[in-house]
Amino acid sequence: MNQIIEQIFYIYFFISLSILSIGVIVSKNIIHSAFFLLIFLLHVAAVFLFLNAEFLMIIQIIVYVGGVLALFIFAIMVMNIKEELRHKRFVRFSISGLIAGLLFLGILYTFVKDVRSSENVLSTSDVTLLGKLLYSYYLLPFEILSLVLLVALVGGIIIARKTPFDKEFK
Amino acid sequence: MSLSGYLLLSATLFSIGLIGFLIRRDLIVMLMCLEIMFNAVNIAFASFSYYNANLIGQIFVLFSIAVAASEAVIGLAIVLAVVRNTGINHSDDIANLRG
Amino acid sequence: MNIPQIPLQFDALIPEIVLTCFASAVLLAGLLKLRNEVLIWISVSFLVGFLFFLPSFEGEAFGGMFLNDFLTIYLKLIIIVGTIISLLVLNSYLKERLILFYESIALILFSAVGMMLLVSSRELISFFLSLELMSLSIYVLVGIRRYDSKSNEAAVKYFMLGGVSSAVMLFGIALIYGATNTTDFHLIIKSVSQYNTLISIGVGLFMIGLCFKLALVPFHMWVPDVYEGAPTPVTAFISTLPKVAVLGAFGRVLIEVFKDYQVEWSSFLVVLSIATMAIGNIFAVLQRNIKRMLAYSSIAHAGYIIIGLIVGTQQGFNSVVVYMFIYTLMNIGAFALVIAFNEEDIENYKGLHKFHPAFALMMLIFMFSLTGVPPTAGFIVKFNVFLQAVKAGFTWLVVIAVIFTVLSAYYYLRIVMYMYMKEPVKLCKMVYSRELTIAILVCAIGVTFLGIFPVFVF
Amino acid sequence: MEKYYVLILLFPLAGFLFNILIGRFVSNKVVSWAGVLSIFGALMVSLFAIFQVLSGKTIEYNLYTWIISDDLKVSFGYLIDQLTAVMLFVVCFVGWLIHIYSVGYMHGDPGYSRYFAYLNLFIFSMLILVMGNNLLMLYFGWEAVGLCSYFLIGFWYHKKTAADAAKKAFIVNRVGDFGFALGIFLLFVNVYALNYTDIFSKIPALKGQTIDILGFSVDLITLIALLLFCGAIGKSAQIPLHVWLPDAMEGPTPVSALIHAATMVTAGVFMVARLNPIYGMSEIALMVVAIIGALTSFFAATIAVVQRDMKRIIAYSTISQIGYMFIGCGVAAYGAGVFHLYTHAFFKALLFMGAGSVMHAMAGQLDIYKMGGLRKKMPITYITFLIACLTIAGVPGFSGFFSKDEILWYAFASDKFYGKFVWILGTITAALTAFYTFRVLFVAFHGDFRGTQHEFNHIHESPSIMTIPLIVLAICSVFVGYFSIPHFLEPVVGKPLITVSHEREKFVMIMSTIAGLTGISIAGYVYLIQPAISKKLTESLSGFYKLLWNKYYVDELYDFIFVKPTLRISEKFIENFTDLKLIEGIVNGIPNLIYRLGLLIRPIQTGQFQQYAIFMIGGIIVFILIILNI
Amino acid sequence: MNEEVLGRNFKSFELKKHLIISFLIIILIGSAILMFGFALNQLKFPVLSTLIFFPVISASLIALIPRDKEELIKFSAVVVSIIEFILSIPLYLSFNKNTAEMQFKEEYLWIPQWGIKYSVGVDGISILFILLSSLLTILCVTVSWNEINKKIKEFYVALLLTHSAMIGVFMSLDIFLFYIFWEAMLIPMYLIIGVWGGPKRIYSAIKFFLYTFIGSVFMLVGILVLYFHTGTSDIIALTNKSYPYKMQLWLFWAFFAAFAVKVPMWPVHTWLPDAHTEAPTAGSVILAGILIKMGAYGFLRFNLPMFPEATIEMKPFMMILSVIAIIYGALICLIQKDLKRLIAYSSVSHMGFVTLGIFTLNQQGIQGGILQMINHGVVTGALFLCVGMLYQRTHTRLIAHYGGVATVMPAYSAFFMLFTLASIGLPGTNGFIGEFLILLGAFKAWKLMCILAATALVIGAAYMLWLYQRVFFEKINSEFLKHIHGYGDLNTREILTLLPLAFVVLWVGFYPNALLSFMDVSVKELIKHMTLTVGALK
Repeated sequence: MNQIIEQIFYIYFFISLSILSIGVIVSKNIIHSAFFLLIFLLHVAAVFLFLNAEFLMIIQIIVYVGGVLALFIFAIMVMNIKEELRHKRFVRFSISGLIAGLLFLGILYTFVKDVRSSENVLSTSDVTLLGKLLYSYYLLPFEILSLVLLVALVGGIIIARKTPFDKEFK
Repeated sequence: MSLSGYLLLSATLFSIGLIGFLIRRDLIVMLMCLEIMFNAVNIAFASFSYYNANLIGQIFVLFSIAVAASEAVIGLAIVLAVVRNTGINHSDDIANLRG
Repeated sequence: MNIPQIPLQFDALIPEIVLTCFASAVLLAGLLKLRNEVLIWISVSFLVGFLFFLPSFEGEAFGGMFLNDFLTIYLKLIIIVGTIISLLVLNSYLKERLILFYESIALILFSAVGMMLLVSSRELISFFLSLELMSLSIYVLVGIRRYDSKSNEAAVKYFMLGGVSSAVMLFGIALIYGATNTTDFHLIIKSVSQYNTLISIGVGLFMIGLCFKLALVPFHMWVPDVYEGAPTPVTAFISTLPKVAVLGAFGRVLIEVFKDYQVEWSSFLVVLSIATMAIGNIFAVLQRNIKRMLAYSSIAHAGYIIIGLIVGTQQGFNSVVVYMFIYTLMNIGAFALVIAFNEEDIENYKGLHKFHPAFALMMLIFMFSLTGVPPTAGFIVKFNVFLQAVKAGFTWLVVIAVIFTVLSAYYYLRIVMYMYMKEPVKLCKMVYSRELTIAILVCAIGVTFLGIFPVFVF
Repeated sequence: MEKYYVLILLFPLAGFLFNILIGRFVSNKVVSWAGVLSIFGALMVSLFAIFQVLSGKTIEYNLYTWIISDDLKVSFGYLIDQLTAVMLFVVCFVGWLIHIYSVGYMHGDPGYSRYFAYLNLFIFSMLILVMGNNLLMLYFGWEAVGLCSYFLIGFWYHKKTAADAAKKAFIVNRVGDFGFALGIFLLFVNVYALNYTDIFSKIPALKGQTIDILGFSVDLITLIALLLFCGAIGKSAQIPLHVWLPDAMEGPTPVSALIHAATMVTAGVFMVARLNPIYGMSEIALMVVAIIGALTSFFAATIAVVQRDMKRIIAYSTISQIGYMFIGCGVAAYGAGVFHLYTHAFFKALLFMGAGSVMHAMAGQLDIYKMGGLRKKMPITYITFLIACLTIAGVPGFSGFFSKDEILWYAFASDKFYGKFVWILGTITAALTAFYTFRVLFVAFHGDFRGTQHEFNHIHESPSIMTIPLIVLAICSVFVGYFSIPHFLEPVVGKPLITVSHEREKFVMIMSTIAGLTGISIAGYVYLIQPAISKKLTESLSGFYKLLWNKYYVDELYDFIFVKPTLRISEKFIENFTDLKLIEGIVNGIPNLIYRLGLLIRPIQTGQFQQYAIFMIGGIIVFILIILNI
Repeated sequence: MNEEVLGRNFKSFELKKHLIISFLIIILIGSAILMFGFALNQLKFPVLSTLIFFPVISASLIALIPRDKEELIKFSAVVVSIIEFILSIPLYLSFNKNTAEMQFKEEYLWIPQWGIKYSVGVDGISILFILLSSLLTILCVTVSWNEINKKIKEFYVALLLTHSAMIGVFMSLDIFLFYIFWEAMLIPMYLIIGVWGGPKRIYSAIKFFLYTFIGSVFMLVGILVLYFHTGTSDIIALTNKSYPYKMQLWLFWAFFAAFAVKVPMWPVHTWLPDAHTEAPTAGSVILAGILIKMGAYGFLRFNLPMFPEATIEMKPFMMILSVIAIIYGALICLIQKDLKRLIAYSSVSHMGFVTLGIFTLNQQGIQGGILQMINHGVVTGALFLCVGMLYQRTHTRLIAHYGGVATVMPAYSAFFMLFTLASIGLPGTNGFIGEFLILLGAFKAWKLMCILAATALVIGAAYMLWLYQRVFFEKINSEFLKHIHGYGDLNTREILTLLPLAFVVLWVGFYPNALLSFMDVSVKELIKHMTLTVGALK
């Protein structure tokens, strides 16, 4: 019974995620693709839920939807890109790109399809364990991550900010 | 539902993101495709951690989310600079350096 | 699932910590308006001091998640030396085109931190993160002249392709993790002993990061564009140190962790190395812009270097590391001279010897060293790598390599020929500066001295 | 005592060094004294040596070891025996006279000191040639005299003809020496010695050995002998390498007298005589020597009959006379050959110097048909010239008669099957010789002058410094014949064996005398009594005449066979095709190819980074395919 | 006109005082140093290292002289080179001819990680080249006196560095060191050709560099294999080891690639005419005198002793190549229109003789080969010097522009004649001894090859004498007279430059044992070693 529901949901997610991601790619208007992305991210969060990773779901929603996506939309607004009518969405050589991607998929498929796993699946996850692990064993990566974020911050500011003497270099 | 199913899902999404990255002209959409790819990888991590009963995967997902976010920041900043500077926001218009 | 209790000893990590603090301090130093030279000299002198107390921190940290042994220390020394020279190179350039100098210094330092962490991290997560730390700061550095369309273009290209490569690499890591259930190399070593397709594919995708950063064909195509577009000191920086770090880290992982899969990756790398030598050299012959030329030459050098990795032995890896050291000196020196001459078009190098004999001589030294002609150090390290290859029975590969070396001689000599044998077309206005001169001298003297007394390289 | 004979070499060498180094800065008088005295010194010392030899002992002395390498050990030493003694006398004495003569002849020439330097150097090298005690020294002298003749033929180098002649002489000689050197090698690798005495002691062991060349097995000694004889052919201007000698007349006349008549050109004969133990052991070699000698003497004589240039006529007669000497050697009568060499040295030098004095008088005019009636103007020259003609014509009583008769007799009497044949040819040649020499005499000295009056007034007798040597030589050429060289040489060259009884010698003598006298009388009839006949003859036999006049077209033939093709091949095939097109094409083609290739694949580097990404993905796919080894 | 020509000659003979004085001073210093050198030689003083590094150091000192003090630079270069030569004389005098051992050996550990030593030494085969090199360097310096008039300082520095590298090649007893010197020599030579050369200098320089470089990288691979296989890089040790036959073949070809290009042997000779023609006089002299000897020397030092079987296997092939080179070079000389080019091709032919001699593998052949190397170095070097002096006066190299030079410059033409004769191997000159020995050895080894090679005696005479006739004889070419105007015959400096070589030509011609005795034992040892090794392998 449980199996069947899982099956159904799995199929749903598969189809919907694919459609959504494709929507991100094909939609004419950038805002539209941003919204497709939003829904896509939410679905991914839901998939996490199915994989007994509630914490990840939360993070996914907070960071991506709350952070990244907002960033995207801001960026789009800042650039206020005027969408001329019937502008080309794809590059000239899109066919070759498509083929390359499909080949890649095919390759992945060839070995992904028969991956076996051990029987004992992850029981309900507890966040405290995650936290403990994060702050004891994975302390070093955590610190490095802080540096990564710092660099991202600084870099983002450096490159994106408008300085008074930008003009004279134009 | 089996591990291979979820891996298949992630592979599919990854490839779709890749295709999008390869064929779409708008820089911002390309960044979005990058995000899609990262998410695909996250799904793979999560599914591994689920089916192998091992939390490290989830931790990795945390980190990769953060990295993806910071990548997005830098990427957007660069794209912003480009658009500010040259008014170009299409990938195939950026081809002055070649040969 | 229980958590392994690990002692939180991190004294092996102190150098990184110190450097991080210093980088942040530099970032803050932007508030008090120091002159570039002051800042540069402060950081340089700090780093020089740093050089001396770095070697004393051998050992492990975080239960072997972070390892600091002789090899990593050697790599870190290379990185620090490179950083010092690139900082010296940076200065004059900053003076020239008023860009935000303290951020760039800070970013260079941050990426140096990333490299140091990268070479000594023994665990996939920190590995990935430090790689990202390095790359992100370099993306920013490349695009730092944001009012310059070339710089923008370079940044976009580098960032986008880098993003794809890191995504792919992350996928590979995921596969490895999935197959081994751990991210700790020590545990991975235990569990990779029996063959597993997942792991081999994982290793493959994981190596893409290496191939991309090292610019092996066909992952090389961003290199000429980015090197040309980026500010020249940054080019000098990114053409050398990231390669050092990446090679150090990945090479070690491949040789120590995935040694059971050597058949796969080395056979792949053989193909790549031949393709790289071919493409790099052939394209370099065609270039008119010296930065592009050097870019292709660095691609070709990656081809030679990889041979040492293909061998798959410890000595092979050591020879690679040594090669990287000399390569760093040569390349930074060459780019520094490009800054000094303030010229990118090779045509304008004609007759430079007339006006700047000393600099021309330096250029000559670097060019012959890049070609690998004795008595320069470029020859010694090439000899070393080839020797390892011959030992492992890759003589045919060495033969191919030396043939391409001859081809490379053609375009390196062209520069010498222009400088010494042609009549000048235009008098290029030099960018003189104390720091720049010092940097060039250090590189030149290093290259020649180590060529004559190779003892000190090993 | 023996070591002092090195002075024979040192005197001329000193003279050479003095004249070449300092000669330019001192007056001509000093130069000529240095030149003449040095030769005189050599002559004196060599007379001592000759007396030693006459007392029956041979002198051999090694100065120092020249080359040592493994089994090759050559020493720089000299050997003076009867043969050498004869040559010494000829070289030094005639050389000395010619030096004296030159003082007058070359008077006022800008290259005066250079001339004497070369002349001394020549004497030096000629002495090395004759005195050396091993083959390598012989070769040394051999090449050195060739060099000197090169210098002296090209003495007036600003004349293209002279320069050409000099070059031609040297190169043709080199062709001969090519064979000579190979002969030396072949000899050495079989006997492992180059010293005469060792060679002669080891030679008999080689008898009957054969060597295999391209499948044919050839008798070893014959091959050695023939290869060595190649050198003789070149040096002594025998067919087919005789072409250089006539041109060599471009040089000053005393040079022609000394080098191209008396000494150098006869070196071949000397060599054959010196190596007689080798030749003596190979019938075929001897036959070749004799036949070549006979043919040369005959054809050269025929050519000489029609030439108009005085010196050329004498040159051809030289060739033909040397042919005689080779006939002598060819029938194993080396003594006779050397005897003729000896006499020939005197009368031929005399002829040349007479011609020289005529030139001196007529401002370099050489065409005999532009002369005539000179005997009134220059009596001494005329007398001496006449004596020389009589001698060469073999008129009994003169030295030429003895030597020529000796050769013809041994040819006639030898056991060789070709003996008779060469005897017939020789006798005919004797007639021809008499004819053309007296043709010269009659045309040039009798009759009346054919040139302008002004020229005629200009004619005068040469100064005494030139005439005295003429007289001396004339006297010599009459009397030297009475000293029997063959008998003197017997210890060295042995005694030729005779199959016919001595009574027949009279017959041979008479035949040759008749031949000579007929020649003279025909010449007299044609050129004195009825000069018109010669015209008629030339018209009636114009074809034959042309053939002779053009020396059987040998020069043209060589030019056509050897010179032109070589040049064409080197230019068309070797340089333009092989060097420039083929090799250079490959050398420059490879970089070119690489460059083209680069240009071809360059377009993949379009600036569009999505394509770069596509390539990356392609790389990944390939890699995974490699791993999954699909 | 002869009178005034003579008069001009007298003028040209008036001696330059300061030149003579400085020369005398140098001689004095030299003799002092000579004594000193003897003393040191007794005290086991590192002569060879001094010989190598003295020019390097002094070159770096010269580099410090300010650019405008040209006379000073030139004089110091002369002094340095002469002192170098004098330093090399004790080598010659206190060399022990009775042993094939390496003498004056020095050995220091250089790269301990690889067990590579800095070890130098000379034996009978190599010592002569060192002397020759230091002699020719002096002449190169003096002949460049007026010829080089731009970047003077760099020129002399490059010249001295080339000299050091070259003698280093001949001295080094460590294969790695050998390669270092071998390649290091390319850099200054490349500059000498490319910077101070003639009109086509750049093409020639690059061609020279790449040609030789591609040869030597194959040798590098060979060295790597050798080193890996034996674990040592000491040449003596390598010589005493024996290698499997197949490996011998491969290594033979690897080394052949480098040496054949340097020599140059037939199909890979085309760099030589260009390089020789375009290089400045000093460059041509160095090239012809020493540089191309390095190839033949390499054959003697590596291919013969180390790969005897392969060598014996390849002997016929090598002899055929050599003979092709001999005849090919000679024939192509017949139709050259450019003086220097002709001499360059003639050295292809002469080096053909050298390789022929070496690969006869018998005493006479090899000794002749070595001697012929020296001779060719002296003679062709001298010829290039002569051509350089002429070119300096007329600035044309085309034979057609000359004629009647002998009338105008008698002393010059006398020298030229002497060297011409030496180059066509006339007895009494050194050329004869070398060619005679080589041909004798070849005759022992393979008669046909000897016969073919001997034809070059004729062709050689033909082209050299024809050249001489066209340049020196016949009418004075108006073209030439126009150029020559103002210059006379050789001046004292030039005569002093040519005199030593002329002396060597005659000295060796009349007393070759002076040199033959040096190599005698070593060559015997070499042949014995080869036969023994082959026997052992059989």
